[in-house]
Amino acid sequence: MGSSLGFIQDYSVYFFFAAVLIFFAVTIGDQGFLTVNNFFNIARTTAMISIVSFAMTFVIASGELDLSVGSVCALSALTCGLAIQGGYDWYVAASFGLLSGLAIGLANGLLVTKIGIPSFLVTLGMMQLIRGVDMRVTYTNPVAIPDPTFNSLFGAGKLFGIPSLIIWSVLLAVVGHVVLRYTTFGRRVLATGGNRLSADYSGINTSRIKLYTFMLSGLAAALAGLLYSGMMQTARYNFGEGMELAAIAAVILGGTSLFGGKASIIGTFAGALMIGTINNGLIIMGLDVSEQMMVAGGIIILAVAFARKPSH
Amino acid sequence: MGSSLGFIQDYSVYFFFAAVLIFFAVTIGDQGFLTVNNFFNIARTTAMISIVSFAMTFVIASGELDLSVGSVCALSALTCGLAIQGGYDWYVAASFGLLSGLAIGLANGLLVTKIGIPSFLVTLGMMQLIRGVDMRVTYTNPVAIPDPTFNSLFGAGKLFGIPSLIIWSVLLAVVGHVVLRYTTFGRRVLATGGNRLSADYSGINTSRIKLYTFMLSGLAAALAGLLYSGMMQTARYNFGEGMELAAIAAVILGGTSLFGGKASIIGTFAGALMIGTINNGLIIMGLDVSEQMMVAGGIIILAVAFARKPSH
Amino acid sequence: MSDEHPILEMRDIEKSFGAISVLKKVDFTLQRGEVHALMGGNGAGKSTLMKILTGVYSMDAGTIAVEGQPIRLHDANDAKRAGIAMIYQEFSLIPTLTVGQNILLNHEPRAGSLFLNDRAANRLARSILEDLGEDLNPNTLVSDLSAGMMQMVEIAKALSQKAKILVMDEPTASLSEHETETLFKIIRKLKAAGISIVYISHRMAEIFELCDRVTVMRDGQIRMTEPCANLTIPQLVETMLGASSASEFTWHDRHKEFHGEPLVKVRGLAMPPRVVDVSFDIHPGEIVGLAGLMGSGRTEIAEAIFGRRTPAAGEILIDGKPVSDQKHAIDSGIAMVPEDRRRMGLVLDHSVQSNMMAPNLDRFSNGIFVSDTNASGVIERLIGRFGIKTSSPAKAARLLSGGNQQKIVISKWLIRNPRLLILDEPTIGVDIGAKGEITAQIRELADAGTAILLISSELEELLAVSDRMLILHEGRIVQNIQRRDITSEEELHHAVQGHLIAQADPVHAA
Amino acid sequence: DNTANVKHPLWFKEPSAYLQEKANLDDLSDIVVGEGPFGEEGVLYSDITVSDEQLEKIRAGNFTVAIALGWLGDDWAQQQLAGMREEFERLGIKIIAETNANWRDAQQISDLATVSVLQPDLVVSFPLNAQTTASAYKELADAGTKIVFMDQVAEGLEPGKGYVSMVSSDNHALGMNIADMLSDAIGGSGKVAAMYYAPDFYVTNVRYEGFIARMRAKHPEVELVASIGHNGPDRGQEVAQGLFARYPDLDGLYGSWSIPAMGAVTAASVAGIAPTDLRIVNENFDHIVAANMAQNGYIAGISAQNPYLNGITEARLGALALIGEEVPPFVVIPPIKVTRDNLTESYKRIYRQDAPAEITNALSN
Ligand SMILES: Nc1ncnc2c1ncn2[C@@H]1O[C@H](COP(=O)(O)OP(=O)(O)OP(=O)(O)O)[C@@H](O)[C@H]1O
Ligand SMILES: Nc1ncnc2c1ncn2[C@@H]1O[C@H](COP(=O)(O)OP(=O)(O)OP(=O)(O)O)[C@@H](O)[C@H]1O
Ligand SMILES: [Mg+2]
Ligand SMILES: [Mg+2]
Repeated sequence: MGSSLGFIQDYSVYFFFAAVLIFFAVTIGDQGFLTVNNFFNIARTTAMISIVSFAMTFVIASGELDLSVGSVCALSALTCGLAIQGGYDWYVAASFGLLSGLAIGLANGLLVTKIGIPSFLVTLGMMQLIRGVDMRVTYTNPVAIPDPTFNSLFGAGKLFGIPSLIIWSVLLAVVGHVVLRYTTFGRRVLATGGNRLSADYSGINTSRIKLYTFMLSGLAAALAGLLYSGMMQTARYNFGEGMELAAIAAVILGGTSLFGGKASIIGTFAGALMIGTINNGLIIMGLDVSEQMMVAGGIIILAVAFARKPSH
Repeated sequence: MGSSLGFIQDYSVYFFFAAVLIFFAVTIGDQGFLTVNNFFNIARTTAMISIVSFAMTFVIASGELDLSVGSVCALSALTCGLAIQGGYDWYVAASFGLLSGLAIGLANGLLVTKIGIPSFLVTLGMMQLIRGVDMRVTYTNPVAIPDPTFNSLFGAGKLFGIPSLIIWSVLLAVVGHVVLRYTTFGRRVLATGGNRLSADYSGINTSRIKLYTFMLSGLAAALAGLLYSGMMQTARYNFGEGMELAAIAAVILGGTSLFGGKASIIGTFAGALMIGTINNGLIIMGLDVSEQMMVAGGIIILAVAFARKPSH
Repeated sequence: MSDEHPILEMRDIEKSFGAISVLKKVDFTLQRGEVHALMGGNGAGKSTLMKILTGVYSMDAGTIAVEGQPIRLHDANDAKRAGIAMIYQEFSLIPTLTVGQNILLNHEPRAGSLFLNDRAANRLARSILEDLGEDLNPNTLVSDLSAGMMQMVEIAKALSQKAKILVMDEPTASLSEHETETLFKIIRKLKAAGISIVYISHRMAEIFELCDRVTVMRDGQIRMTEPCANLTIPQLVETMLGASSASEFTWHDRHKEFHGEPLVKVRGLAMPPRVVDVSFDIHPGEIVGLAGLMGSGRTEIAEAIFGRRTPAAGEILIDGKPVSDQKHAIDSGIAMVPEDRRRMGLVLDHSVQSNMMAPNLDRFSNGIFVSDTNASGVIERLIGRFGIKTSSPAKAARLLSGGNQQKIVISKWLIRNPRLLILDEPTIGVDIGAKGEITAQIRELADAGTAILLISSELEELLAVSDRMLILHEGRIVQNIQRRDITSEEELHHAVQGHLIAQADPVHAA
Repeated sequence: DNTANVKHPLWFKEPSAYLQEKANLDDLSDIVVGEGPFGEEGVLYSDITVSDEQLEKIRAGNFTVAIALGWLGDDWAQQQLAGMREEFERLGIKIIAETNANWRDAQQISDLATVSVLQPDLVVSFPLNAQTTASAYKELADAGTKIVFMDQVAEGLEPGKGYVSMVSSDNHALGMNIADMLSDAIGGSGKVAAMYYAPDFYVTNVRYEGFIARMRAKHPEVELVASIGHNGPDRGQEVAQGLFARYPDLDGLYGSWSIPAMGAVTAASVAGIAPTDLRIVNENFDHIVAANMAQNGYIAGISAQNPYLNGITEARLGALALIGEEVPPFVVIPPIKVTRDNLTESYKRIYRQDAPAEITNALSN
């Protein structure tokens, strides 16, 4: 592969994202697509999936998968919602929610690293188990969250005119990028996923690293749950259904290898935003659901057709 | 790891399946669990997932994934249903259905091998694209299949007192097992998934092999679609939703490595039947839905806790 | 700390994997500032002993003391703290990271306690590589490197740890003479600085050139520890293998002339930047050696003939027809033993038997069904013939020693009876006994009419086997010379650097 | 035609003459608009009662029942289940299994097969799809199990023979009420859009058809400018965002179920549209839309079902059939038009308890 082509391929998600934006700008720019508000919309609705996929990037980079993010999302939302209804202050309640996610992440991580169960199965089992718990604790009823501070901070609020959901996702993208690229932890994650045995030989505690990535993923899913409930002012047991595949798709679209060792948070962010933009644009174009699905599916394939031949 | 322990771990899915059966036999044996009819039920309802996961075993063994099986399932069912309604004989219609699956498998395979798109994304995109097509062609309306021969052969019929769905799945398990274990194709699939570069140097056309596994997967998904429509005497656009994760779970439960190179069809069959048995047993026990989910999730985790530490 | 204690003492070390005992009451002592050779046939237990020292394996029994202080080694970090570093035979590199990131992995220069300083890391990496005589960009991905380059990076990685005890497990296996010399200079410098070195190698000459003492292992036991000065090569070989078989490894003229139509014609082959303009012929039954520096493009030429690379210009003809792709090459009877056994030669998680069957499935089947019984006869014969040390053909390739893995890769190709066999560094890590066996095999094949293209960085090996030599320099074949016209290894060594060998009777370039 | 300029759902069929005729009536409040699957007249739920004598007989039967739901997780399923559980308890019928197919008809077939192993006397079930699940129900019926259907009937089964009865809200009327409330909310004229559940799903199809019929018949000044599908309640917000981006001057929206309607509420508030400029009407009564309505939010009307009554009625019909009583094949629970004015009393009717403080406080502001 020539190196100039290599450049385009490495950055393919950005080029393609740009192409998608330009296409919609030309075709439906005058139908409301090209407004600040609409871009805010796109960024807001993809905030949760973005945040979950940042952490998923770490999990995948370390050579594992986390399918439990969707039900953890709901668990955290419900924990927080019930705590607020139970009279706790919103920040205490939010901490409970985050802790619940951290705990599930810890459990996933321990099962994967100590007992050695493949993460696909651990987290698939956990996905069901936690969804069962989500249903049980609320008898599938929605839990209203009557706390305006919480709802503004995690949901519909704004800061300096920018929706708080966007602030959350941009902030975490930056943090995630810095951690992955510029810290020892990030480097160890990549080494672990690149070749676990070699990383072990180099004195990296790869089990510990994997454990941390699962905890990170649990935490991010929990935060996404809080954002969902803040945005909808309600927590529901079915939050985050199907989120796992969408998040993994964003990660891989962004150029992270499903086999570990190679990752980009900014790429993931672009991947998530691109999916969000496509969904938004197709709705504005007035396509019906079946047409949306056909086109969106086709675009995903096209988008990565530009990408490099995988080394595996 | 000692080799005696290794033995148990390699066959863990069978031990665990046995444990599950014994548990249900003791607790709910007298409530209808221990009847031939109930076992027929379990095998019948898991037939489609089993068949899809046999082919998925090949795909995973070759180092790839196929997420499009669910929508291909519906596509084949609809193609066949529309053809029967259009006046074609059932076997012609069924061939159309199978061909549609084969075609999608071919497309998946070409995109993965020729253009080099990661299979996760190709088949995720395809899953959406085809589901859109499924919705579109029938306006989401069900398509009745008024052909008794077809419905008996692919659905509710029996042969020598054994439901035809069970015959299909057992037959294909045997064929799959023989192909994987005893043919050059099976060996090449395993070599490809074990180390693609080394297989390439060994003169194995790994692209061709991958292409074939995707075609196999398309074909199996199409057959599963025919079986669904035979069983329901109707075809519908939403057949096979969520099937991809269930099939992958069965494959991995059965001891196949998600990283390729190591696989067992009989293990996959046991995995699929075990999931089916758990679902069946928990309903008979009278657990409510949330409890069913919790227990089933927990059992999956437990089941593989016995399994070996993965080398990756 | 006093100087009376040796820097390292390993006592009564025992280790078994499952039921198989690999180390039996091994004692090993390393003196301060010495270069200590650790020798033994493939599977003798050398790597296992040293991996215990770096915490990769835990021992079943025994004690380890560094400078008289007993230490416990649970993981690689304990070893690092004790000042022990190792160049691993099977590499400890992360393919998805860059050269610089790999060299300083897990001891990166920091900015603050959390942040990495990649710029400092690259500077450090570059300076270590420069010491090694390599002008390699630290930002290159390791997965893009050739085996030889990876070896240099592995060496740089161990050197970067500034250890007191440095273990080198076959560091020169994929290096050519030039790199080897640079490495030796560095080893001497380290030695002068008081660093103690364990040096594992199958190359006899190196041992005598470099080492102060030698310890020989056989079947998991120590057979001898002696100063090098007291030993001769035959003595050493006999202690290692139990019998002298080094005689096979000397050249003898096969007295064959190759005229007539060549099997392979390479014309004006160009693959920039390394290969500029290469032309040569290979005749049936001829053994042609290809010599060149590391990175001179030998592998690229080999892969072009095998149909895996498309040349930018020029053509490769087999039976007068251009090679279109790998399938065509294989169908025309070309086989290739690639240079990196772990990446290109083996499915590490598969059994010895299934690895050996992989390129021969057509032979061991009726087209559809595979016959394992047919295969196991042939395979067991080869296992015996090459002395492949494995408890059974069902053992995973991953669990075999490095040299034994390499023997699998070679023997699996021999089953095919090719018309042209390309061997790219075929004897990396193979012990001297097996090397002789492989040499004999190559000659036997050639006698039966197979053409051989041998690439090796070990000039001794090239000289021992070839009928004719091609010398590659700066992208061109600068010399095409009969083996019998080369009088010394020294001469060849210079030729590879671009100084032509004076020829009595020059062969006309084809 | 005020609905001519939109792309209707894929499954959309023009309203039948019968339906259009009902849509032309001025007052729908005391009639049953919908007809049964075989064209039967609907019987009001209040006509189904169990006498003391019948109760004795039912209790003596030691009957068992399995409930096979299509999904869980909203107030509708919850209230139905509550109604059934309470009434079955009172009737002395034991619930031996509950299943949730989670919207997947293949799962439902598997659930029904498993349920059949338990040989319940009665099955109450929501068939996710009339055609696909038909054979599974037929097998149950052939084995002698009585079946009460919720909302729709599996194909090929006949009342009295294959199944006992079908209990449903009056979904045609429900859709017509939406049109009326939407029109009222925007003052009788303006631009509105409809958001519908895109897949073919009997009850929502019927509501949409009722809505369209009524729009044409009674609200010519209200123009339907867009009709757009969502393929899952949680996507409501995203769809609504797109809709508002393209039609910033909408006056009203038919928001389908409560979850997508609330998604639209969020989308509207973020887009900076004032609640007074956009009125949303939806078809599920739950706490969240009720609270929004009470707070003078976007929700202007709710065309509500009373699913608890569906549950009670289903239990009664099943029980009566088990002791051999003759029962009507199609029983209907009329919808309730909920607006801010009747919110507390509607709440009490539907949930059988007083509205929570959150709602009453907001109402008094
Ligand atoms: N993890 C393992 N499990 C089982 N057997 C092992 C394992 N590692 C090494 N062995 C066996 O131990 C023996 C010694 O291997 P070792 O790698 O120490 O040999 P070596 O002396 O380094 O040989 P070489 O010169 O070929 O590198 C071999 O027979 C090998 O098969
Ligand atoms: N100095 C280098 N820097 C980066 N990549 C290199 C370098 N040398 C070799 N490679 C890579 O290794 C592959 C094989 O190279 P080449 O054919 O030049 O090897 P060679 O002459 O056999 O030498 P070696 O002994 O290093 O294998 C090439 O594709 C190239 O990408
Ligand atoms: Mg070794
Ligand atoms: Mg080379």
